[in-house]
Parts: sequence; C-alpha cells; structure tokens
Amino acid sequence: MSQYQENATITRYERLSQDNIRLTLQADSIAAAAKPGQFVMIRTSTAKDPLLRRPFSIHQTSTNGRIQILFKILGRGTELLAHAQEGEQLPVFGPLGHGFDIRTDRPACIVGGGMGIAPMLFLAKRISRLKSNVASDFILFGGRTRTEVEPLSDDFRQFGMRFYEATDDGSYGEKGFVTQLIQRLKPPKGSVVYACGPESMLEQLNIYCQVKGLECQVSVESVMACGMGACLGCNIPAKDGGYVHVCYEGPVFNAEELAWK
Amino acid sequence: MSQYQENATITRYERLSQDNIRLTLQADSIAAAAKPGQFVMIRTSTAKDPLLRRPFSIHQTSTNGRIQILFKILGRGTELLAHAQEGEQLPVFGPLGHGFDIRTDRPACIVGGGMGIAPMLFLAKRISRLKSNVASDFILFGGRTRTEVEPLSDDFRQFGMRFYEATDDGSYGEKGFVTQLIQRLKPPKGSVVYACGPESMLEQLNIYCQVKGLECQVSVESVMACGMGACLGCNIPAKDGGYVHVCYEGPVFNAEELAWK
Amino acid sequence: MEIVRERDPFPDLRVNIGTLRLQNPVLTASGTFGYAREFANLLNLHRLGGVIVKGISLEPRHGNPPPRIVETACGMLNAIGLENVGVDRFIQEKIPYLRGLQVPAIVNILGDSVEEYQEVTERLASIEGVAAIEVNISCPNVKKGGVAFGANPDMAAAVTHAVKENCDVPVIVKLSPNVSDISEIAAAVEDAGADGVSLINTLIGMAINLEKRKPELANVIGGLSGPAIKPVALRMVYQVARRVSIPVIGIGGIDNSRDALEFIVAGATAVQVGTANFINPRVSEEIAEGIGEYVKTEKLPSIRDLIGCLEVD
Amino acid sequence: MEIVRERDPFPDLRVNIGTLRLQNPVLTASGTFGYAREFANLLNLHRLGGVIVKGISLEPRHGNPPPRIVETACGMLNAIGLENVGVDRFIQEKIPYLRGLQVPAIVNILGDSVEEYQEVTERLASIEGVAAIEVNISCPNVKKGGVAFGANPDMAAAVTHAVKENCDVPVIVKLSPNVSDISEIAAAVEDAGADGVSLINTLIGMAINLEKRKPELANVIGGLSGPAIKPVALRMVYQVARRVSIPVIGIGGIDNSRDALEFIVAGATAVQVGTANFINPRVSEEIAEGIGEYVKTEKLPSIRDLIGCLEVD
Ligand SMILES: Cc1cc2nc3c(=O)[nH]c(=O)nc-3n(C[C@H](O)[C@H](O)[C@H](O)COP(=O)(O)OP(=O)(O)OC[C@H]3O[C@@H](n4cnc5c(N)ncnc54)[C@H](O)[C@@H]3O)c2cc1C
Ligand SMILES: Cc1cc2nc3c(=O)[nH]c(=O)nc-3n(C[C@H](O)[C@H](O)[C@H](O)COP(=O)(O)OP(=O)(O)OC[C@H]3O[C@@H](n4cnc5c(N)ncnc54)[C@H](O)[C@@H]3O)c2cc1C
Ligand SMILES: Cc1cc2nc3c(=O)[nH]c(=O)nc-3n(C[C@H](O)[C@H](O)[C@H](O)COP(=O)(O)O)c2cc1C
Ligand SMILES: Cc1cc2nc3c(=O)[nH]c(=O)nc-3n(C[C@H](O)[C@H](O)[C@H](O)COP(=O)(O)O)c2cc1C
Ligand code: FES
Ligand code: FES
Repeated sequence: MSQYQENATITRYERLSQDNIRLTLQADSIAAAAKPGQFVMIRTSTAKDPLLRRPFSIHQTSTNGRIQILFKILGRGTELLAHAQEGEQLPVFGPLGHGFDIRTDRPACIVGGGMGIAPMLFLAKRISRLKSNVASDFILFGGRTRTEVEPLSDDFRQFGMRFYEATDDGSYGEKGFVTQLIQRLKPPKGSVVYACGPESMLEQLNIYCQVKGLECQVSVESVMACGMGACLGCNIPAKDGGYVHVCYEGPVFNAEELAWK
Repeated sequence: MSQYQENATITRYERLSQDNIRLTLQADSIAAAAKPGQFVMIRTSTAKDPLLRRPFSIHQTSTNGRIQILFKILGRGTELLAHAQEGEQLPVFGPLGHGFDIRTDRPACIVGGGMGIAPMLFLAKRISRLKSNVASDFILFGGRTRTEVEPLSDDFRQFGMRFYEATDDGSYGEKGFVTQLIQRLKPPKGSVVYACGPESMLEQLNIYCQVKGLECQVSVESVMACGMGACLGCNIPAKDGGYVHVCYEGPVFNAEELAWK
Repeated sequence: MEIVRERDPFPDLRVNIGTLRLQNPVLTASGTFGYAREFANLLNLHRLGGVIVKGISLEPRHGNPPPRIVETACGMLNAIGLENVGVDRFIQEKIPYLRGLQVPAIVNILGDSVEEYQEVTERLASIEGVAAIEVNISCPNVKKGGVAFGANPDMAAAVTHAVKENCDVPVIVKLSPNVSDISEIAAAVEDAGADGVSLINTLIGMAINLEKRKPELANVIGGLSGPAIKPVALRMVYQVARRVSIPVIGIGGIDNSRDALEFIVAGATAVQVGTANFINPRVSEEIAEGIGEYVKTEKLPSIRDLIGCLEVD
Repeated sequence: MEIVRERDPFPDLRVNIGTLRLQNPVLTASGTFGYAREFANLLNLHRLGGVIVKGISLEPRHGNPPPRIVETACGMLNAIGLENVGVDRFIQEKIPYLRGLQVPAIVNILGDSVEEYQEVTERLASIEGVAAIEVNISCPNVKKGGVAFGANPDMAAAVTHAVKENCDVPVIVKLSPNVSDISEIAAAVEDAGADGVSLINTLIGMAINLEKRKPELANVIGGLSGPAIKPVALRMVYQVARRVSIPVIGIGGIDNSRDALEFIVAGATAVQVGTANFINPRVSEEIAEGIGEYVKTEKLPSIRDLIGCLEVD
C-alpha cells in the first residue's frame, strides 16, 4: 500500500453549484495507485491555521495522472479550498484507506446520498470496466435538491447502468430518499450494495440489506488528524464493542462490522 | 484625532522590484484625515495566523480618497500582502500616530533610507503645497541598490526640490550613504531635517544635526500589536531614562527626545 | 431611538457579578483596552457590559525595556511589565473620564506585596467611578521569593482578604492559569470573600530569535494570549465554574460572539475580550451585538439561561 | 554513497541521552507516529535520531469513544484515551519491526499505578530492540484520587524509581506541563534516577460545540498540541534545562528545523516532533536535514555546541 505526498497542480476548477465544487488535480502517483473508495488528505492553507488537512474521497482518476475531488463548502477548510485557482498547487496526500471490495461476479447496487456520491463515480467507472455486462447494475443517487444532483447526472449515465435519481424536495428526479428508491427497485438477489452518504441513510440501507440478505459495503466518515493510522483519532464504534479506525481500517466497511445506533 | 477602520479595496498593485510593492487602496476616511508621517495597520490574513496587523507608513494620499503604501517583503505578513490582488479588500486601520511637524517657515531637508522613503512622498508633497518656494529644500534618498531607488525617482522629482540619490553599491545615483550626502550638501542653517530609515542612519543624522544645530524629526519603528495606545507594547527608550511609545507618541519624534545607543 | 432600544426588554443580556450589574456580559480585558478613552472614537463604549482598565499599582511603573511583544502561532507574547501611571495619577487623570461613562469601569490592580494591594485598594475605595476592583494575582510576591500570589491558595486568599476588607465595591480576583489546580485557587479566594473570579490571565511562554540566539522579549519570558490559549481557558472556566458558586468571568482568546457564548455555556457569567481588541478595536461591541442576536434567535428568556448549560453525558 | 555519507564526519549531529546514542537530535513524539511502521513508506526512518512509539500499558486499552480529536486555533485537542495493544502484543507484534530499524526505538509507557508502570517495565526490560523507555507521567494515579503522577514531585519520583530499578536501558521521564512549577518535578525525577526528561506533554484543554451545547470531545477534556503551545513548551524547556543536569528533550509545536533549533538553543539536547507528523509525514526527516544544514552553514563543530547557548542579558 503506497502513499504519496504530491504538490498537485489544479488543472481545472468547476463550480457545480453555489456550494459544490469539483477540482481536477495533476497528481500522477496518487492517480496511478488509487482504488475506488480511497481518499486523499489536502492541506487547505499554507499558514498554521487551519492546521490539519481535510479528507476528501477520490471522485475520479484519469489515465493522464489526474484525480478529481468533489466537495461541499462546510467550514473554514472547504471555504479556503473553494478559493483555490487553476494553476495553483495544493499539497495532496494519498491514496489513503481501504476502498470498496469490488465483486465482479455479482450485481452491483451503488448508492450515493449527498456528497456521498463523490467516490461513486470512480467506483462505477471501475465496475463498468471490470465487468462485461452492467445492465443489471444500479446507481441510485439522492440529494437534497436539484442543484446537488443535476450537475452530476450526465457523468453517471455514461456507464450503461440503471441510473435513478431522487431529491428530498422533488425538484429533480423522483421525490424522496434513495432508501425509498432501493425498496421500490429491489436490486436482484446476490447484489452487493456499495453505499456512501449520511449516517442515517447508511443505517437504513444496512437494515434493508440484512433483511434481504445482501452484502452491504459502506463508506463512512469521522474526524481525522493524520488519515494514515498514526493518531488513532478516527475511531467509530464496532459491532464487537470495540472500535475500528476509519482512516486505515475503512473508510469502507462491511456494514455488519459496525455498531449502528 | 479620528481613526477609522475601513475595508479598503485595492485599486492598484505595483511591483516596483522583486521585493518592493506599492498598493493603492480606496480608503476615503483615512485618506481625508491622514497627515504625513502617520501610518496604518493592515491585517494580512483573514485567518488567525498571522494574528496581528502590520504597520505601514502612508506613502501618499489622493484627493479621490485613495492612500498608498509602499512595502518590502520581509516575513510572513508582507509575503501574504504581496499576494493580494487588485479588486480585493483589505481591512485597514488609520491614520495612526503623530506625524511630522511641518515647519513652513524653514528650509526642509527630507532624508529617506531604504523603506524609510515610504512616508517621504506624502511629506514632500505636503511641504511643496504649503510652501511657496521649495527650491532650497532637499530630498536625499539612499538605498542598498538600484532596484530599491530607481523605481521611485520620478515620483520625487516632481516637486522642484533638490533631489539627490545614493546607493550603497553605487549601482544608481551616488555611491555611499545618505549621511554622506547630507554632509557634502550641507543644508542651509535653520533647516529642519525630516528623516526615516534604519536606526543607524537616524542616529548619525541626529549627531550631525546636533553639531550643526538643526532640528531633526525622525520617524522610528518598533514592534506593534495595536497601533493605537492600547497595549503599550511599542516602547523605545527615551532620553529621560523612561520610555516613549512609538504608535501614539510617535512614530515621529524629535531626535533629541530619544535615547540613542 | 437610542432610549427606546435600551428600554426594549428583549434580548435580556443582563448579568450580575456580586452587586455589580452589567447590561450585557461583555467586558474588555485589562491591559488590552488602555484606559478606555483610547477606544472612544472607535466603538460605542456604552454598548459594552463594562470596561476594565490597565492594571494599576501604588507607584507609577515604567515597565520592561523593549521588545515587549512578539507574535506567535495564533497568539502573542507580552512582557509589558505592568507599565502604568500609578494609582494617584490614575485617580487624577483617568477616573474623570471613566466616571462619565454610562457603563461600569472596573479597575484592575496589582502589587508586589499584600500591603501594596491593600494600599492601592484603600486609595481607590472612596473614589466615585470605580464600579469594582479586579485583583491581578499573577504578580510575583516579592517577599516570598517571587512566587506568584496566584500560584498558592494561601497567598491568593491573603490578597483577596486585604482587598475585600478595604473597599465596598465588588472584588473580582483574576486567576493565573500557570498552576496545577486552578479550581483550588478559585475555591480559596471564594472563601476569602471574592465576589467573582476572572480567568485566565496569560500562560507563561517564551520565544527565541534564532539568528541572535537571544530571547525575542527583553524580559525573556512573557504572557501568551490570543486564540491559541482558548482551549486551555475554556477548560479552566469549566472546571472553576463547577467548583465555586460565585460568578466566573471567562477570558482567553475570545475573538467573536461564538467564542464568548462557548465560555458562557461552559459556566461563565461574563467574558472579557483581550488580544482581539488589537486586531479589531470594535470587536467587543460586535461580540455584545452577536450575543444579543443569539439570545433572540434561540429565543432564550435571557442570556442567564445559557450560563453553564453544557451537556456532559 | 549511503555509507560514505554516513561516515562523513560533518555535520556532527550526535547527541546522547544517558547511554543512548542518537545520530541526530530528532525523535518522533509518542502517539503521533504510530508504531513507526506506518511511516516506513513515507520517509527514511534511518535518517531520524530515533522513534518513540505510542504509549503502552500493561493491558490492551480500547481508548475513548469518538470524537477523539478536534482542531483548535493553530493546534488540536486529542483524547485518544491511550488506546494501545498492551505490552504483550506490543512485544509480539511491533518489536520485531522496530528491532530491524537502524535507529533506536524508544518505548513510551503508561499506567494507573506505580505497580503498573513497574510491571510494564519488567516485561520490556529484557526485550532486544527497546533502546530506552520514556515514562508518560501525565496519567492519573487511580489510587490517589486521579491526580496525575506528573503533578506531584513525590509521585513522579516514585514512578521514576519503579521504572529505573527494573530495567537497564536509559529512562526518560516525560513531564506534564499542567503544573505550577515544572522544574520542581524535573528535579524530583532527576533525583530519582531519570537519565533524561522530555517535555512538554499536552496542555489540558477543551472545546465546545455551540450548536449542540456539548463538548466537542466525548471525553470532555483533551490534550492541546501543535504550534499553539510552542511558546509554553519553549519556556518550560528553558526553565527545566537551567534546573537539572540530565539531558532535556524538547517537545511542543515543532513544525520545522528552525523551531527545533530554538528548543536546542533554549537548552534541549534533543527534540520530538508530534502533531506536525499529521500535516506532513516527512517532517521529522526534513527537520533532521534542516538541522544538519544549519550546523554546516553556521560552521558549528557539532550540534552540541548549540545546546543551551541562549544569550540572556
Ligand atoms: C474519508 C472521508 C472522505 C470524505 N470525502 C468527502 C468528499 O468527497 N466531499 C466532501 O465534500 N466531503 C468529504 N468529506 C468530509 C470533509 O472532509 C469535510 O466536509 C471537511 O473536512 C470539512 O472541513 P471544513 O474545514 O470546511 O469544516 P470545519 O470547519 O472543520 O467544520 C465545519 C462543520 O462541518 C463539520 N464537519 C467537519 N468535518 C466533517 C466530516 N468529516 N464529516 C462531516 N462533517 C464534518 C463540523 O463538525 C462543522 O460543523 C470526507 C470525510 C472523510 C472522513
Ligand atoms: C510605524 C511603522 C511604519 C512602517 N512603515 C513601513 C513601510 O512603509 N514600509 C515597509 O516596508 N515597512 C514598514 N514598516 C515595517 C513593517 O511593519 C514590517 O516590515 C512588517 O511588519 C513585517 O511584517 P512581516 O509579517 O512580513 O514580518 P515578520 O514575519 O513579522 O518578521 C520578519 C522579519 O522582519 C522583522 N520585522 C518585523 N517587524 C518589523 C518592524 N516593524 N521593523 C523592522 N523589522 C521588523 C522581524 O524581526 C523578522 O526578522 C513600518 C513599521 C512601523 C512600526
Ligand atoms: C498586552 C497585554 C497586556 C496585559 N496587561 C494586563 C494587566 O495589566 N493586568 C491583567 O490582569 N492582565 C493583563 N493582560 C492579560 C489580559 O487581560 C487577558 O487576561 C489575557 O490576555 C487573555 O485574554 P486574551 O487571550 O483575550 O488576550 C494583558 C494582556 C496583554 C495581551
Ligand atoms: C493524537 C496524540 C496522541 C498522543 N499520545 C501520546 C501518548 O500515548 N503518550 C505520550 O506520552 N504522549 C502522547 N501525546 C503527546 C505528544 O507526544 C506530544 O508530547 C504533544 O503532542 C506535544 O507535541 P506537539 O505539539 O509536537 O504535538 C499524544 C499527542 C497527540 C496529538
Ligand atoms: S486519522 Fe489518524 S489514525 Fe485515522
Ligand atoms: S502598539 Fe499598542 S500601544 Fe503602541
């Protein structure tokens, strides 16, 4: 498992909506090593405040050594990152963590909620490359409202998977939650659900999958200082009563391993 | 004495040499109230690091509400300021301190060393406006090398004062120090010397003026936290064994008031 | 307009420190706000809870030689050396202005010995315009080998006693954070009669100039303040507020109204704004405004409902 | 090439802590560098002075519930709760890798009681690959009502004794900064036989989530580290270095070689890099390089000539 620190040049800056930004970064070693579900840590300032790097899923990689991140402006770090400009360099560290375990022999059901969609483009791309037929695979994408979902739609249509969208307010796609979508669409037996999104969504998916006997891989979040196993700051409760560490044992876990509230 | 906090828009950015930058700022209230020798405090970052504002002399004001600062990149604050861009806003606080006491009835000898030239443009302009005849007034400007002096030459020639330049390495103007210039040029009896520059230069000027019986007003520096008399952090030794505070009792002092090493 | 606004019962930001009534919980920290007059043109002093002026000693003090300040990561060190005009000139020159303010002026005092604290208090006791006394006990006790009064419960109590016995105004004791157990000191000064405690004073720190291989401050060591110390201050306020029943005033790295509200949630009845005044001289008024907004938005009956409401499982 | 370089007598960065020989003064701070292996691909471990691993207790510990960390101004709070694999698994699983390193591995230990420190020491004493033991005395003494061992000279001395008597490797005692007089504790552990002291551990702090009106950390309080604490650390290193004659290891907010050199000028024989590893995993190696450059540029006979050279008038 090789990790790299690169001074990555921003080759493209896309403001997808008021809060959502996509950056393309030239980061050859990271791009070459990355697997879907892994993430990078990015320093958002050259000064000492804010001090810590911020974690972002790898949204996509390209064969010419680029990676993308897709992020929402939430606080000081993402605010600073939103002010980055094409041509500037950002210190990027990755790829980090343990990504999705892709089961090429099984139908896939990719579920992304909100910014949880970020790693799913990379995953869908990889699955569509590894499998000869993706016609029975699903991508379910839910967001709060149109501006969160629409700008990414086209990117997900390209794979030939069955792509469904929903928004909480019905302003785009179906009205409702992705968890309602999955209940209605009923992915075939033996499907593997790959999911990333808010905790409540993951929790409901876990219940659904347990009932249906489906494997459920979830990508989860936690605060992080190092992103690489050095600080032990990123723990979350595990099913066995102990903890697992999101940055190096995750961020993708089998939903069964975790302690859900 | 009115002081203002303004969010000043940068209307012009001039890189005079690799290290020397001049910013023009739209700061109406400050421009209207400023006197030569006063300074402003500028916040160089919106984050908490670096924390304190930095002091800069008012280099020039204009009737359309603009002020200029001229600065050298020295450390983190000035480095950040050098990255500012036209159109951006900077929090500026001023005008601060006690400026030059202009004696319209006496010949002037303006002496600037290095960045100490910054307040002298404003001073020369004001003197040339207040006095009917400046033909016997001097401006002596010394710097380390050509790049420090040349870009400012033209600005100082406009007043019709006797303008002399020197560089330490002789790459522009005369070779040598401004203190040598003054000794050679011998400003007329009754002249007032207005000086700003490195401590050693000011010290030598003070000795020269004492010998010649000239009044000597010097603008000095110190570290500053508040710039307005609240912290008492900006003291320097006074002749009477106590201290004076640069930000509100200065930055311009009569050289005799100070304790020179 | 002005009057209508001040009569408007909402939001209710009033808090009390003993018999001292504050219209809102925002005070300015000693040594960072001059003698208040310096700020008169920069903010509306009457919108503050009160002002605390630069520490006053019996005799005037020149303070330390320069350099007295140096910036550090998210903070600054100062070694002003308690420069001040002395209590007599303070009464003559500064009190008349402070007396004219519509908000309380709290006088911060300091000394080298219990007797000096007592003497300063006596001179201030009868002066109109001194709304309360804040006792800085971070000073070294010269008679006890230079250990800070604030580092020892008995010495802290002795100073508190001496001040308390010699004046009728509320006495706030300002605690030093450079101790193993600040709540022990707080309890000692409470027992000695303090009407409130304020904390924290600066953490002792140092900075070095590598080129010169010399300390950055002429005094070698200095006091660390600013956002860097906020986590330590918040922890100490929380600990002290659980230990004593007199009001606690929170100080340390407060930069905006959210910071101030966090201190109140931790248990502070009021707050002081220090270093932030240097970066934005209007900040204390803005913080008072922000607290008002918060109380309105959260529909709190009063700011007092927020004091110490921290939920700990 | 490699060999030639290491034989090259310049710059001489060697320092000793008791009988422990370090090729340069840069160590990694406990709890910020995992068990070293995590960094193997990110920097050249052999270029460091040595590594200090995550604190080890007698039994494995799960540590605290999340959240365990929160960012603060120029710093961070952590309340990991001393999660570790326990001494037996440490010996089985981690020592083999550490033993293979060409630089010393120092094991940081912790306990709830003097007996626990002693027991952990006994198990580590005979293990090849343990170059030295660093004793974290910031832990609460469960038998003494939870006061930290490091807050009391006698308790600190007792732990030092217990460790020192049960091993032959150098013993470094890591001091807590949350005390009134750290040099007193340093002197006590020196008397008790410590071969060196390292300081500072984290300052106790707290952060509050205003929306939830809850502490940011599940543990309520945590340890403050990073650039914010550097001035406090530097001051304490200076004070302790003047008090004791055993080597002092400086820790706190070191981010680059200039920071490290400042600690050495203040009196530190070596330094530890902590939080900075999270921001740049190569930083310790870069600091060692930078110190080498400095010694060369300044034409110092060795880095040892810089130790404690601070000029104070
Ligand atoms: C493995 C991993 C992958 C991630 N991938 C992405 C991604 O692809 N796109 C994206 O937009 N975000 C992603 N995140 C979340 C992202 O890291 C945070 O949004 C970011 O760190 C916030 O930084 P900030 O400085 O803007 O906010 P802060 O100022 O640090 O915090 C602002 C607010 O956001 C909350 N917050 C901070 N960090 C997180 C977090 N990790 N999760 C949820 N809330 C948080 C805080 O509690 C606070 O309320 C990921 C997180 C992890 C752990
Ligand atoms: C009243 C006054 C007016 C000034 N006017 C000007 C001006 O017009 N143009 C200009 O270029 N500079 C001026 N200065 C100096 C300017 O304030 C400093 O250069 C600036 O604060 C440095 O900030 P920094 O963050 O870049 O450097 P820092 O990172 O703070 O320091 C970098 C290096 O510069 C040194 N330094 C820091 N502050 C000062 C200072 N005040 N004087 C000398 N050395 C310092 C430090 O010791 C350090 O070695 C003035 C200073 C004062 C007090
Ligand atoms: C320049 C300066 C001078 C100070 N002078 C005093 C003083 O005279 N008396 C006192 O009790 N505290 C003094 N303090 C401490 C502050 O009142 C306050 O306790 C401390 O700075 C922490 O708050 P802050 O982080 O908001 O600055 C001073 C602080 C600074 C920065
Ligand atoms: C996440 C984290 C975990 C830590 N764990 C330990 C530990 O197990 N034992 C210990 O003695 N110190 C521990 N420390 C303290 C550090 O070793 C160091 O003393 C402190 O962080 C100050 O240095 P810094 O500012 O360079 O981080 C830990 C610090 C952090 C940030
Ligand atoms: S973030 Fe540091 S161990 Fe996971
Ligand atoms: S800089 Fe604060 S009083 Fe002069």
